[in-house]
Amino acid sequence: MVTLNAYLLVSGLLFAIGFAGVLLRRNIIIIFMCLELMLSASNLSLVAFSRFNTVNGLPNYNGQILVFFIIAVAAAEVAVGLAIIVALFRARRTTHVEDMNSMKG
Amino acid sequence: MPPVAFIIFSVIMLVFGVLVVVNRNPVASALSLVVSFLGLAALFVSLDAYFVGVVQILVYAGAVMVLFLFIIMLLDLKAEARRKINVVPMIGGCVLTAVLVLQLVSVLNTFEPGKKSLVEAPLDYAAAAAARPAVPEGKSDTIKRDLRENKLPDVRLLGEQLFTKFPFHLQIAGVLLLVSTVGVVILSKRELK
Amino acid sequence: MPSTPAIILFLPLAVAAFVLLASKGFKLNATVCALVSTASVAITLVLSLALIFGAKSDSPDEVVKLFTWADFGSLQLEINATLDRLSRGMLFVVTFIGTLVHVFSLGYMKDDAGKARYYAGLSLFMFSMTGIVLADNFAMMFIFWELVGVSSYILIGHWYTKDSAADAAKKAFLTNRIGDFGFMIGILILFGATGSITFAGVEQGLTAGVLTGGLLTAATLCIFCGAVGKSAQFPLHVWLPDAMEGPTPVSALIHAATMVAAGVYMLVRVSFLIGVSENAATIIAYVGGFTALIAALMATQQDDIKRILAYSTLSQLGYMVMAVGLAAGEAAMFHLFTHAFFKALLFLGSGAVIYACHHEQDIWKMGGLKDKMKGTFATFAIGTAALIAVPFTSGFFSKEAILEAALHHDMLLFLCAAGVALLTAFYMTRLVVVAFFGKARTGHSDHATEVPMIMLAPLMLLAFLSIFSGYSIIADTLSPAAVHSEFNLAIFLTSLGALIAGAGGAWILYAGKDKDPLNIGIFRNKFYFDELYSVIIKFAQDKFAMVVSAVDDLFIDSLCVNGISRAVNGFGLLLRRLQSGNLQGYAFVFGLGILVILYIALINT
Amino acid sequence: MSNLLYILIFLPILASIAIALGAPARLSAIGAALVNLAISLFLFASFDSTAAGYQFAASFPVIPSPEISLSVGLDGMSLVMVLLTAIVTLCAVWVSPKQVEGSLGLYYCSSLLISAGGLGAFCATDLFFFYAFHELALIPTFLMIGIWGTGARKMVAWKITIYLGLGSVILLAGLLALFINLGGKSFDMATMQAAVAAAELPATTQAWIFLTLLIGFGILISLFPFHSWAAPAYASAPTPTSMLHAGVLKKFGLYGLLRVAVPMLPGGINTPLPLPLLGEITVLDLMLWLLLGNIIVIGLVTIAQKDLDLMLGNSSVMHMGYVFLGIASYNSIGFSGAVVLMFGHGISIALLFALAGRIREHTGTLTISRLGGFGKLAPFLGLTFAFAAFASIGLPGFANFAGEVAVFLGAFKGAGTEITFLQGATIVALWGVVISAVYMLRAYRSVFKGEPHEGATMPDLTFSQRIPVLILVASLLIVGLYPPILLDKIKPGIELIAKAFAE
Repeated sequence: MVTLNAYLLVSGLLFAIGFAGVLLRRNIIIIFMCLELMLSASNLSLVAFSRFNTVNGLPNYNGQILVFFIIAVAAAEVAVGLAIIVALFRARRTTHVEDMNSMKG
Repeated sequence: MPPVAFIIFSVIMLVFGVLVVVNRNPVASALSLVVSFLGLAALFVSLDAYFVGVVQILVYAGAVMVLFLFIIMLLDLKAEARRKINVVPMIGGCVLTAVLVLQLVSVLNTFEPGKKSLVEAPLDYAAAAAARPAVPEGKSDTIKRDLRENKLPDVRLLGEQLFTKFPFHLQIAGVLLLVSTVGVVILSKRELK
Repeated sequence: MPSTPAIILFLPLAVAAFVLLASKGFKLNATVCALVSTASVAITLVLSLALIFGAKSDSPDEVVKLFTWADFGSLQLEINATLDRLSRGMLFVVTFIGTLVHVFSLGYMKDDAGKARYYAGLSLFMFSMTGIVLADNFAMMFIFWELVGVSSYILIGHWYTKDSAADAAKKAFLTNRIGDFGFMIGILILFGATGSITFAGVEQGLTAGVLTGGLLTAATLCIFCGAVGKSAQFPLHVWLPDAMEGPTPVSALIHAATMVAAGVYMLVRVSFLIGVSENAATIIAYVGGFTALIAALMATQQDDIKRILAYSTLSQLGYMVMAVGLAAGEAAMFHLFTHAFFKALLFLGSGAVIYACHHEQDIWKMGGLKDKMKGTFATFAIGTAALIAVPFTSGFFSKEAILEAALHHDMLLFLCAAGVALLTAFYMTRLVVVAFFGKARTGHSDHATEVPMIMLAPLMLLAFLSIFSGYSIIADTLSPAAVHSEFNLAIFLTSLGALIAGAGGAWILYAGKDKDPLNIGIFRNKFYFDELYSVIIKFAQDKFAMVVSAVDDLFIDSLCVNGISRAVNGFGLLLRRLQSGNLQGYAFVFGLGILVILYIALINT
Repeated sequence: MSNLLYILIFLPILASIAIALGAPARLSAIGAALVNLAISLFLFASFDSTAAGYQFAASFPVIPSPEISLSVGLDGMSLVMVLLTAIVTLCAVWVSPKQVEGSLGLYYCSSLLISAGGLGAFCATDLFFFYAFHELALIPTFLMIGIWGTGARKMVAWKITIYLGLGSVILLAGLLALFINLGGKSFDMATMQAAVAAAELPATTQAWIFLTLLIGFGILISLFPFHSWAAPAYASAPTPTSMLHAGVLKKFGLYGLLRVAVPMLPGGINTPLPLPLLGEITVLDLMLWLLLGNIIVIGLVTIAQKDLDLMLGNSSVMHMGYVFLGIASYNSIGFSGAVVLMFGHGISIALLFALAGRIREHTGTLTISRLGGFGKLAPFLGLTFAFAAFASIGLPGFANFAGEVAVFLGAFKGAGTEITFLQGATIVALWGVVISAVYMLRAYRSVFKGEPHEGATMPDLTFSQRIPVLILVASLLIVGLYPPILLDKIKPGIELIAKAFAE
């Protein structure tokens, strides 16, 4: 049968894929998508823990509530983040992160 | 859920996750992400988290990804022109990811509680129904009723928790969404004054 | 009802404040201010006379407490009035000359734009000088000592738009400050050793022998430093001739009769100190003698009438200081008393001459004044006679006393004093002969007329006293100290010989001449002291200050302070490199950090 | 009655808030300063000069443990400082221009906040607020120099801010070390003082803390060699800021030494410390060396200055040396002298800066060689500048003289026939009296005496401009002519401090 570790492993791999995307891709929109992947990976872990730690024969819903909040925050983040990207694109005509280096000291 | 289904959905999820990263075309990446999220939602369902699974599809695969596609279309992003690949950051990123995976594996190897399977953590509706407190005369407990009927009132249970234990947090999340809405409106205005 | 000394002391201060406020704030007529000021000083003169005649011959010395100026718990600084023969007599001299000078100034400064300021300065000076005279402790003495310096600064620089006057005022003040520096050190050492600041307390401590040896000598010499500054003794004598840039009545009051004599007065006041410190006394005597000699030499070659008198003052002050050093304080005070009258007379007389010659001061541009200004000439001649010690004038008696003291103590100083007497006769005769005899050399002296009565009257009064103040009938009551020396033939002959030789020599050399037959550069240029000092000041102070300033700038500010700031800045620049602006660089570091933490937290345990 | 001190401190703050909300800037500022002066005079008049200890005390608890409370109170020394602050504030606000580039409100608010900081620091009897109020005053100083300064104002503003900030940090370290070593329970000064005897700190510990405090306070006072911020800052700052900082705020460090370091670290002053480069040296000896640096070195530096404002700035650094000498004498005469000197110097330097500011306003320069004959053009200006200059070089009749004489006498009190380093240093320091006369009279001679330069103009002060000048002159004269007016109030408090280490 499927063990908790299996879920955690899958979640971890998904996280790693997202992480690799953040590090390797130069397109800021794709980086953003990869961030969503990482968030989702953590959601999977949370749900898995919630299911495996039963309370009185039911999943521990605290974990799922955290997932709920993460999704809400992620939605807000996506909205704001994309708005920022649009504003940036208007100013710079690019979505390439290497072109966005005005923070260089 | 049998292991086969778990494996299938996991593989779908991971493969399309990889596609997100490697696709040169942002639209293809976005669509891959949708598929990856579908696989993820299936895994949620396999964990008896029906509500979260549905939300994942509705909010993520639906709303958020539409937003992404919208923006990609709006900005009219073509496939990236090939740029010179910087070798050092590339290798660095790959190594870091690999190390992360290695760490993960080694941690999971020694994680004893994680070795129990779903069978060893069965859902017990009767016990759950029994554990619920008594309700006053004249009121009925729909959750208890559902449990007695051997159904998992997933949404109700979540909602009960949310509104009894975390009402304040819920409101904060609401405010956050409001603020972000306002923020987005301001950011999207052409002329910032 | 405030006591008499309190009125004498504070009335001039009140008047000074009143004159300043009334003229500046309420535009009061300057002549009214002048009259108020003159009236106040006349009142103080009357009160001083009342003090003298009110005191019985055997009445004890007393200290009238006025108020506590500062109370530190363990130490009180008090403003008191000490009343003894010394202070009463000195008070008379100060207020008497002061009154005459005030009156004389009514004429002399009639049309001056800054008349109110002038009289405020005079009143302030009267206040300060009275304070010195009345002081019963070192702190009070020092306070008024400084105030005298201030009022002198104000009055010398009265015509402040004139560069020479402004410079002279500054020079006088700074030179005096150097003297005060020593004075203060002396006061502090005495205070530290005896724990007391009053004259009586310090004397008691010294009698008990708490302070001896080198430190006592040092303290005495430090106190003497104050007198060196104020009484313009060598090496701080350079300010006095320059101070003649002030109005002539001021020169008469401050730079001839009173303020410069304050040094001598102070030395006599603290004579208990000189009495116990023999080495210091010798040094003081020699400084006085040396000053008297060089000043007399310099006087022989000056052309400016006031400068001649200034050097003469220096020389006479040297006499007095010498007397103090020879433990003949009474002789010194006696000479101070007579000198005050005849020197004030000479200065006011020169003022009258200058006034009549439309502010011409060069004696070679005068001449023939004796017929045009008969009254002035007569009084001036009397003053000269007293100064060169013509027998039976006041100067003769007092100088005799000093010569006697010198003869008894130190032959070298006696010879020096005799030489000075000769030189005095020489340069004064030269002055009189050139300025008053012969014929007028310029239009100024040709058109000179006698000065008005308000200026002449003080001269006459002073002339009277120049002759008779040496006689015991006046000296015994009014003078701070009177000495009736036994007739000593040797001294009489010496002084007569010096007189005849000096006066005769000058008459022969100068009668009928239109320009100076002698030209001795070293005397004319005052032994190059001014030049020497300006070189010292330039190098020891200005250049040194510039060097110190540059070091301060370069070392402390540029190297230490800005150096540290540059080091910090450089470090910041270095750190700036890390801020690459590369988003993924940051993400990489971030991830690395997480891995490290995971390793430490989970695997390493 | 006891709330008066709170009113005193918070009135300027309230006035700045009112100005920020749109009240007329100049009117409100002068009004607040006038009320504050009235309150200070009332406090001064009703102060009981026979009682030791804090009067008009009030307390407002803020944090229970460690005990921090906004407690205020006055003893004679702080009373004098408060009076000084009130007088200088009124005059500084009064001489401020009616129009400035940029926000007039901010200009006046800054002056008021500096004043509030000063008042708070002098009134506070709680170590925490004592420190915090002084910090409050640094920010508006920075703003004033940075916005309205002249010359290299940005550079100077940063310099003073970083320098004073550094000093404050060192000071904070010292104060915290003191606090922890005295039990670490309460920031109340009286409680800490009471804990001194019980704590029985080792002398070396005390000496180290004293040294830290000396450096911390010393930077704020421009103690040699930490002085190089002062002259450029005063030269560059707008007139009211120079007046307030040089006149009032700088005294905070000296006040702090007398209030905190001297009584709470009785054994710290005479214990040798092994310092790098200097070898074994006591804090007292170190202080004497440094104050001689202030007096002689900076005195010579002052002589070399060619601009009036830099000269005044340096002279104010120099005169701090005398206050240090008063503290170093370690007896009640010296301490009283130090306090009176602080008052006198604060007033006289404020007056000098006010008058110099007036000249700069009109001529646009303060280079001495380009000015001349102003005594003839503007007699009132010349006369009052002379008063200020005379006061500054310590002539009798002005408050500074009383202070200086007491400082010198204090150094020799009980010296006996031995000339120790203290007495030797005093004798050397006396030469500074000559030095200060040299530069002051030279400058006065060049600027005010002689004939005016061709075509030069300098309007005299108007009636309204004369009022603050006359207030300052009058304060100098009253205290100078009759010092007991201050000394009587100071005495009990000072004797308490003197007693703290005598035991």
